[in-house]
Amino acid sequence: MGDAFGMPIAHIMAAGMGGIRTAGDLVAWMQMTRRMKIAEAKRYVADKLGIEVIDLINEDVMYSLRGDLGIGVVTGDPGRASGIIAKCKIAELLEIEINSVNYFKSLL
Amino acid sequence: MAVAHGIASGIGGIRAAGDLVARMQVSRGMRIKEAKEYVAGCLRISVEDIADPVVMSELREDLDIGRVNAVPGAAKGIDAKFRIAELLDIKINCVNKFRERTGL
Amino acid sequence: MGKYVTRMGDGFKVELTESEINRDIEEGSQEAAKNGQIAPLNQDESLYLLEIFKCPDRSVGVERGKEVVLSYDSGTTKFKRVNVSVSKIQSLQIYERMLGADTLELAHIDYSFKPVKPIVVFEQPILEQALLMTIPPLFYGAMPNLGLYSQPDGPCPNPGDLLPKGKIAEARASYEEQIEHAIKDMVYVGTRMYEAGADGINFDTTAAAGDAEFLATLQAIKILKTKYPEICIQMGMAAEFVLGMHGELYYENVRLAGLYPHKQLELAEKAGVTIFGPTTNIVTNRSLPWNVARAVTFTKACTEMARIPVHACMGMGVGGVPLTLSPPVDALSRASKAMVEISRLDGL
Amino acid sequence: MQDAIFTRMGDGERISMPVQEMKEELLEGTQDAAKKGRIPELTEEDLQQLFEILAEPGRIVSVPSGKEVVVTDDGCAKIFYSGPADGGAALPISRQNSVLAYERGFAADTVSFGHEDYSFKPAKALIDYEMQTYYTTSLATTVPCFYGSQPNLGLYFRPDGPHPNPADLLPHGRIDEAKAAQEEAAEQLREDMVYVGQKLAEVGCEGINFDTTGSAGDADFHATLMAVAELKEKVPLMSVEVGMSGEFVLGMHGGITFEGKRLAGMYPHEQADAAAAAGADIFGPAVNVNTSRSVAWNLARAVTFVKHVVESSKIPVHPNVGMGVCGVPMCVETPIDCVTRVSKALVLIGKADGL
Repeated sequence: MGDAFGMPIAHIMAAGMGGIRTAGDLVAWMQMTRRMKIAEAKRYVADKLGIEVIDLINEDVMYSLRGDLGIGVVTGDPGRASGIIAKCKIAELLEIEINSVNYFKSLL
Repeated sequence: MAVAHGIASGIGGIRAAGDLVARMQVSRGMRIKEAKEYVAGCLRISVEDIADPVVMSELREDLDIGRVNAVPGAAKGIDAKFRIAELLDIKINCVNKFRERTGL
Repeated sequence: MGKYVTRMGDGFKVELTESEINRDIEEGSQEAAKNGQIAPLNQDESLYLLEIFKCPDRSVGVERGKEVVLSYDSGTTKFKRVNVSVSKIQSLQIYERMLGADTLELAHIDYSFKPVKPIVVFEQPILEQALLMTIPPLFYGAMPNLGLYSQPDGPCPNPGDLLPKGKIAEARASYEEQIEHAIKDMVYVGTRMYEAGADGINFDTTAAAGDAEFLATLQAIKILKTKYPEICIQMGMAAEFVLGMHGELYYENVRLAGLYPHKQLELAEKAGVTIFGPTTNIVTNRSLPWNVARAVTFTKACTEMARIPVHACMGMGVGGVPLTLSPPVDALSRASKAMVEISRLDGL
Repeated sequence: MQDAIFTRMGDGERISMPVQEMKEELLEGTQDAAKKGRIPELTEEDLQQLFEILAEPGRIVSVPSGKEVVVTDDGCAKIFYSGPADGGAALPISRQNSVLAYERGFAADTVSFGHEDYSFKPAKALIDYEMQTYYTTSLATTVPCFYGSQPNLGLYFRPDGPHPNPADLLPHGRIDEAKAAQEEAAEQLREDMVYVGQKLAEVGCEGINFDTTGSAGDADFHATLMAVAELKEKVPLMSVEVGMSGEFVLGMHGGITFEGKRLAGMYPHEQADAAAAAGADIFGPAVNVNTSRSVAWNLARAVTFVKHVVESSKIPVHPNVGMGVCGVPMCVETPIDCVTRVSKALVLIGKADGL
């Protein structure tokens, strides 16, 4: 709890990975689905992406990579995947099961 | 539900004078006939024109008491209610609160 | 003999002859007159109702000049329920600017005073901002919903468990305790929202849990009205008949159990209600002519004696509107027209 | 080096503290945590690093590149549309709009939302609406989307709920009745949490966050652990985060155990073991803030607890860093100088896996 500027923005600026600007969501998926601790999760994601760990938070690398892989970018780019479509691809890329993806597929 | 009732028997809110008639029920507990007559009197129109969007649209524009279309520069919220309170000679709770807070 | 398409109380289509419609109108009106000890519809009124049901048009409307003020129960939650991703303020603006609403109502998705209490601090700034950008009168609405005060949801023993065991005294004691809790919550929420600038408070679906809930609501209204003489109070009822779940509760020396709409109205006026909303329930296995005639008869008894505006409750399953999630426009617009013109409503 | 450092008290008040005094505060803070939790104090290097973080002259500080962690939240949607009690800005936008703004405007690693009253009991009454909202929101989000809620055992006691209130019974010495009331209430709470969790999992819920767990003591914590275990068995694909309400589990009941261990009196590292044993995927320790002590004292204390829990925990640890916990001052508009220092210290010294 706390106001937006003073709490989440401050934490994100100080220590956050940057979500879909970079690879924060991908590392989060590994913590959530495989209970990986931070170093292991970062290594796993970097390997899957074929990049160095330091580039996980590198906008320069991640923006184009995310665009190429179709796993969602932070800007509203026309024609690029976002939402559940991006998550379908993330599940495949990271070889994990995402509950919402499974549910969505079951409805098709 | 809301649309069907609105079409079947509603006055039409700020498209016409529905909100003004409602104000008289809300603030003075007037029955419908009395409320319409009161509003018509204040607006200097006939009771029949209360639900006429053509008449009321022009009148609302002239009085600047809010219209359904978002005309730039025209009253849209609390400013419309300030004028409505004056026009109908009633007290509107949020208008009074606004006055208190701004010291107007 | 030609047949006319109408519907049953559950919304399904049915074809009736003119004499069948007439018979149903007569029976529906008589049923209300007998139960409520009020006057049935006169011949002209019955004939007018017949004409409404004979009209071949899909949708009907009141005569020009007879339009009334519309108020809405649970206003903002209607958008949430259908999963339209707009905020409460946005939905109020849609009501105002796209649906031609005469009044507006802000509400919490869990539409009862008890769950509003802990989040009232979140509702106040929304109301304050909504008031800055809307024009029609803005209510804050919730249901008294006494059921939330009994176990397993609330603190008091559940009369539904006690009564079948013959524990009448315990059940009554529980109701009396629930009344105290409910009054406290209604006055608290009403106070906070009026202080935030609301034009009025709508007590919707009042007496759903019977006479104890009716008493709690009347007392809460009295307190609010004494505190704020200019506050507008709307009270919509849950049913045409106050269930005597307690049985021995009185307000102003009038026994609450068994009261019909015109008698409910008298007590509402005494408590300080500004706008009263009578309710007539739908009987799903009877036709709409029967149901509408019945609703109009009850409501007319109210409007004839009312000193305050009467806004009949005309949502799903009440006031002649079929009990179905998507009320057909043909049925709803006929109920609307009949109730406004024959019952001489001030609003709905 | 400067003689005095601008910092704050635990209530947010801005103060200037001499260097030596700050060092003493840091030492006292870690000693307090070590003594209470029976855990190691911070090392001299840790204390020096913590001092340097606090002494940095910039208004905000941050971790070096490569050391970033995953940031989870406790109902991010509310900071947009809700009121001041949740730090909300009362923006006229919906929950879904808020979540998307958080994902794309704030570049968050995960998002979450919950019921307006952010507890399982009121959420249960509206479960269809919550399911529907969750489903449509999860279609639009790319980052993991949590549904957050507090166990909030307090809602099950009179006058809000059906069970006798232990706070009324205990002062009268009615210990057994107070215990029985808590056991019954916890059982009802567990049922509600499992019900809500299962229903959300049915529409593909990616993660559920049990936030502010243990706020009503050991019975609250126990109900949560039991619910987590049941949910993990029934819907294993739904990730579970357990965030605590305090550094110490209050023994309101006193006799409740989980897997043979008494819950009352557990400190973060023991709470994390219990949460992991129940099946939680992420654990969120909370260390309370003492408003009459400095941020230095509070942060040293928080880092001490967090460092130890991270070392011993088998699952990722995301310390709770909201208002009034883990060194963040107890005030609605949390000062960013402190918040960013808390972030940096918990990640660099505490070695947190996320926040």
